[in-house]
Amino acid sequence: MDTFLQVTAYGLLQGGLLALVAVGFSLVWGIMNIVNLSHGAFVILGAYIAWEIQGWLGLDPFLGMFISAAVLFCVGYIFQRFLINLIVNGPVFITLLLTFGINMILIQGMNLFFTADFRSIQTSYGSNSFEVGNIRIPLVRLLAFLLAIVITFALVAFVKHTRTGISIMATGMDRGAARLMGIRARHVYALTFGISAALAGMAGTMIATIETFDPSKAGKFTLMAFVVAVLGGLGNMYGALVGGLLMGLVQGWAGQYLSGTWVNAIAFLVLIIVLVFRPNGLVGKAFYAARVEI
Amino acid sequence: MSTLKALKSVNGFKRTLLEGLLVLVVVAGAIFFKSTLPGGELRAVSTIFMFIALSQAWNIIGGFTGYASFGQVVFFGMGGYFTAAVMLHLHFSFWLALPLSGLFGAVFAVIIGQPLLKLKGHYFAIATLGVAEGMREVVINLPDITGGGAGISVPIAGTFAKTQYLGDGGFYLLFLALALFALAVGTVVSRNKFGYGLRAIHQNEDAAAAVGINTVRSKVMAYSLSAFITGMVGASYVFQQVTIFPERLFDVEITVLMIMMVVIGGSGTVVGPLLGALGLQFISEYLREHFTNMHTFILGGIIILAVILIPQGLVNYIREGRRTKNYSLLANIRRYRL
Amino acid sequence: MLEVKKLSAGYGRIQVLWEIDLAVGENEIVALVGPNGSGKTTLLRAITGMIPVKSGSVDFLGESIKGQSIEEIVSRGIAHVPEGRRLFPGLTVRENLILGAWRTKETSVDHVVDLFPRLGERLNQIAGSMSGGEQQMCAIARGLMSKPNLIVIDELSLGLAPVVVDEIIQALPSIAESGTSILMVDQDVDAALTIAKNAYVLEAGHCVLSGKASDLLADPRVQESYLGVG
Amino acid sequence: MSTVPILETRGLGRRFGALDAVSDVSFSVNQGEILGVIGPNGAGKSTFINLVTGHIKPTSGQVLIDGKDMTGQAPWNIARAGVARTFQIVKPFNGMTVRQNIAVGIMYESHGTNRLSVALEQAEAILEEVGLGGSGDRMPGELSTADIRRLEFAKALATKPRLLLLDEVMAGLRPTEIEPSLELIRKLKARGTTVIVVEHVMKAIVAVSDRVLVLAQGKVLMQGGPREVLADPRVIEVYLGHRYAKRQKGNA
Repeated sequence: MDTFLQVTAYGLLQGGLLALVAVGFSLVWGIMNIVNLSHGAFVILGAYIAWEIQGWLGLDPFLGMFISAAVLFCVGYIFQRFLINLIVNGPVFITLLLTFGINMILIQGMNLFFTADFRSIQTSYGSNSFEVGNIRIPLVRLLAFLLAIVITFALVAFVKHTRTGISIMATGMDRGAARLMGIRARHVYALTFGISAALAGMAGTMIATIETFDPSKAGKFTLMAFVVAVLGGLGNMYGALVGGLLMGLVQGWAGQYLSGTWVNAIAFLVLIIVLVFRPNGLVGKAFYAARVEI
Repeated sequence: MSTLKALKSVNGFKRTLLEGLLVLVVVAGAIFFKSTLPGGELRAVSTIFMFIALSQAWNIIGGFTGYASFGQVVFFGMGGYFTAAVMLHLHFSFWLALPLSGLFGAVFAVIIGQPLLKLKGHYFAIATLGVAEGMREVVINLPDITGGGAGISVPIAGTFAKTQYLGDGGFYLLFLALALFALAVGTVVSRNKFGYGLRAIHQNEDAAAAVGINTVRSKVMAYSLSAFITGMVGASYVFQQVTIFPERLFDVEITVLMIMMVVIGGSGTVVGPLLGALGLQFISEYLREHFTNMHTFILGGIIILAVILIPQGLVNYIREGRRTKNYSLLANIRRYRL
Repeated sequence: MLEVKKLSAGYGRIQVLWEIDLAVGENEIVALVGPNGSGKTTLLRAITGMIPVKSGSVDFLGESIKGQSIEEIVSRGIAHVPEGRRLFPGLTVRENLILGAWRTKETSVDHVVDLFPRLGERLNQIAGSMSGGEQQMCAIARGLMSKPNLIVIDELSLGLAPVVVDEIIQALPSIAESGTSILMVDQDVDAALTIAKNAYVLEAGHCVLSGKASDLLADPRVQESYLGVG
Repeated sequence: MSTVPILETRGLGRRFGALDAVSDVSFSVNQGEILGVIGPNGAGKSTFINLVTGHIKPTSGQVLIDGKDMTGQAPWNIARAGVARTFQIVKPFNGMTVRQNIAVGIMYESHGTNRLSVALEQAEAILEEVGLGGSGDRMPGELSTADIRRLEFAKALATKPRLLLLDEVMAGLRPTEIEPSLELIRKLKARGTTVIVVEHVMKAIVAVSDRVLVLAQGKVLMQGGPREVLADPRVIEVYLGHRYAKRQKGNA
């Protein structure tokens, strides 16, 4: 029973991290109908920026995270405004190819700039943990988990209660109508992508404090974001959080009770089943189902 | 260009004859080059042939039918592992394993195609990608059959080897044959009833169904035909590489390369993917040689530029330009712009 | 206020409108009628920049707005209630209204609730869950939120019960008097021609009749263009 | 002439959420008849066609073709049973020439040729028939509104239908452009083809229909001969508004 609880706790904590990785990806997909294959590269880039900030300024990653997010916001905004906006109305494989091209440039760029060595962000409290009953909880993972929850709720609050947020939602639901209100769709799209990149940067910083990273891991995070976003469903603002926690639990349990890496195979099986039978995700109904684009 | 014009001016039988001659000349040239090229270059050209075949295969489902199969590499990987497994465990000859691998891929495509081809757009792309990633994990977790993550080796010499290793020259011819086969399939499809049905489905499934096209069956057939070719190419690649690993054989980048070649060359045409495969492989090799470090960086840049400037692909761009007498790139960018 | 001269437009290379002339003055209601496919919606779309204008001119408040983006045109004071209402279905009525005032940053919804009291009871309801008539009111109210100089309304009464149509139609004159001119397209020819000052009849992308609405109401050619009998 | 109607619907209905787009539509068409279907926007005309051709599955009722129950069949099976249709929002196969657009239908017709070259030759006659002769090499995107409607018509004819459903093929056309289409419908009738003409404008319908079915708010408002239907005040009311109808009555 203790093992089960321990595995469950670990799964949930890991799930928070997954949610953090996926939340921006899900936002971009939901609002703009763009599957951003460079999302994982943004995560890794965020990790590098936080790592550099710690190296130069000695700033704690939990503070460096915000600088990382700010930098990535600008990068994301520029990419969307000047590149992706040029093909948003194209067929699927055009948007996929473009974001894959961006992915290639980012990854190779990071390889050249930071080399392909493994890195991680060391902190004085990095290996701290505490116990609840018989369950051991690593501090950094808990912080990352809490951050994921805070960010999700902050994002929901932003989207629901600010003018800018509502304009993002509206553009996601009906771009043509939003433009008729005078909302500048190009700017809103760029803003959305910037936010997504910023969230990826925060996720990257968290990951850097927990595990090692290098540019080749980008693909893994993109895939994770996929699975989590689909599981949670694009229709729900809390989708990434729910999907992430679910995924974390499944990974935790399967990792404990199944041999080898069957857990990954199962994750993809679940992904396909959800796509075929519940294309709107496991939770909630479609929010952007009636998408109209002009 | 002048040959193209010549082809235009004659029709029907004469056109077929001219094309046949052109193919003969190219084949003769390719076989002639085989004896003059050094080993390294033979391998490089073999890779070009391989991608010609792969891009033609993707073009059937992605270009003609309009379904962005982002997990096409699954058929490459499964065909390859099928060949490796039957050659190693059952001592099949490669020549028997080759068509069977194609069939294996085709049957798998029929099975997954039934549910997946109901999905549209991104959902289909993501689901197929999920299948590819998932199958890689399955292969890793069946070490008794596939060797798992440690890889698997095909017997190429000794008593268990029914087929001796083909050598650089042999694989050159094998991939040439596959490329020609794929081009032939692509050409036939582009000109027959089935291919026109696929194009109609691409444009509008409701309208296609309204003229009597069984859209479900046509899509599944296109998918499995495309998988058949991809599976055979995967089988040949495995035999050429001898030892293979799941990461390489299910590498998403192989899918992306196929798509890039088709999209940049001109999807839905036969010449487009051919040009795309030739061009992109040449550029890629050139970059690898002269800008070793910057190779992927520059390639990424080329993809971005190509997708933004000529999203409809080179061949379609030229065709449209000839029709409308308008080659403006600016007008071209406007097409998908927000 | 709005002056359209010899406007031609269409989708891609397909031309739908041929040399349309149209004018809307201050505090005026102008109706645009004609059968399906005659180009009414296309004309409205061309005016607000949703589709490009091929030739001709579109002037608003004395300045040319031809070739400008939707956002620019809207910010000059034209509101467009599009075909099919196009509310933001997942947002509340209040959020929809506030977005209508994106340009002016107005957050008070009082002046439109006065016009459509029924909306006042439903401010916190999700727009997509309301009845068709309420949605149409919400769409018009959303257009009026920014107190535009001109509001163009497409298919005002499509799919609505006659009682609801009456309710909406009755609100229009007071809107026009308060300084927002109206250019409307409607199925209900009678209703449109009764409240409008001037009207234009489109047929196959050409303007076949125009003039005082009251004159057109009596003109048998209007009925003919719909029914084909005179 | 068989006594079994070529198409019959019994209590056909479709509900979208809380909305009854079409409800309880029962009628039949006999071989060689031309049936007009009219109604204002939103009356459910297009949904009705989609229900017959299998593009939308009905939530109630039956569709019988030649007396055989075809309810809920896939659209291609309906098409192979000899039913062709056009779409109100035209759906040309872009990326193919006009001639190739027609050839697709010819090849997929059950008794049609499987050879592209033959189909392309046969396409010419159909193009001539609808007035697109000489436009065979053009792309759909280059056609005028009128021509694109003709292409839609021709695509349906390519499948050699026994029953043809025309969904607003004359919308947006000028009177001079409508006349040839009417002529073609009469010609089809003479050949024994059954035609259901769905239109918003009645002008077209009156001239060709043997019988007219009026839909309003998803239900059958009335059916009868074209003159009879046009004179009915209920029809004028649903089209031009209740006040207009009242005034007409007052004037008369």
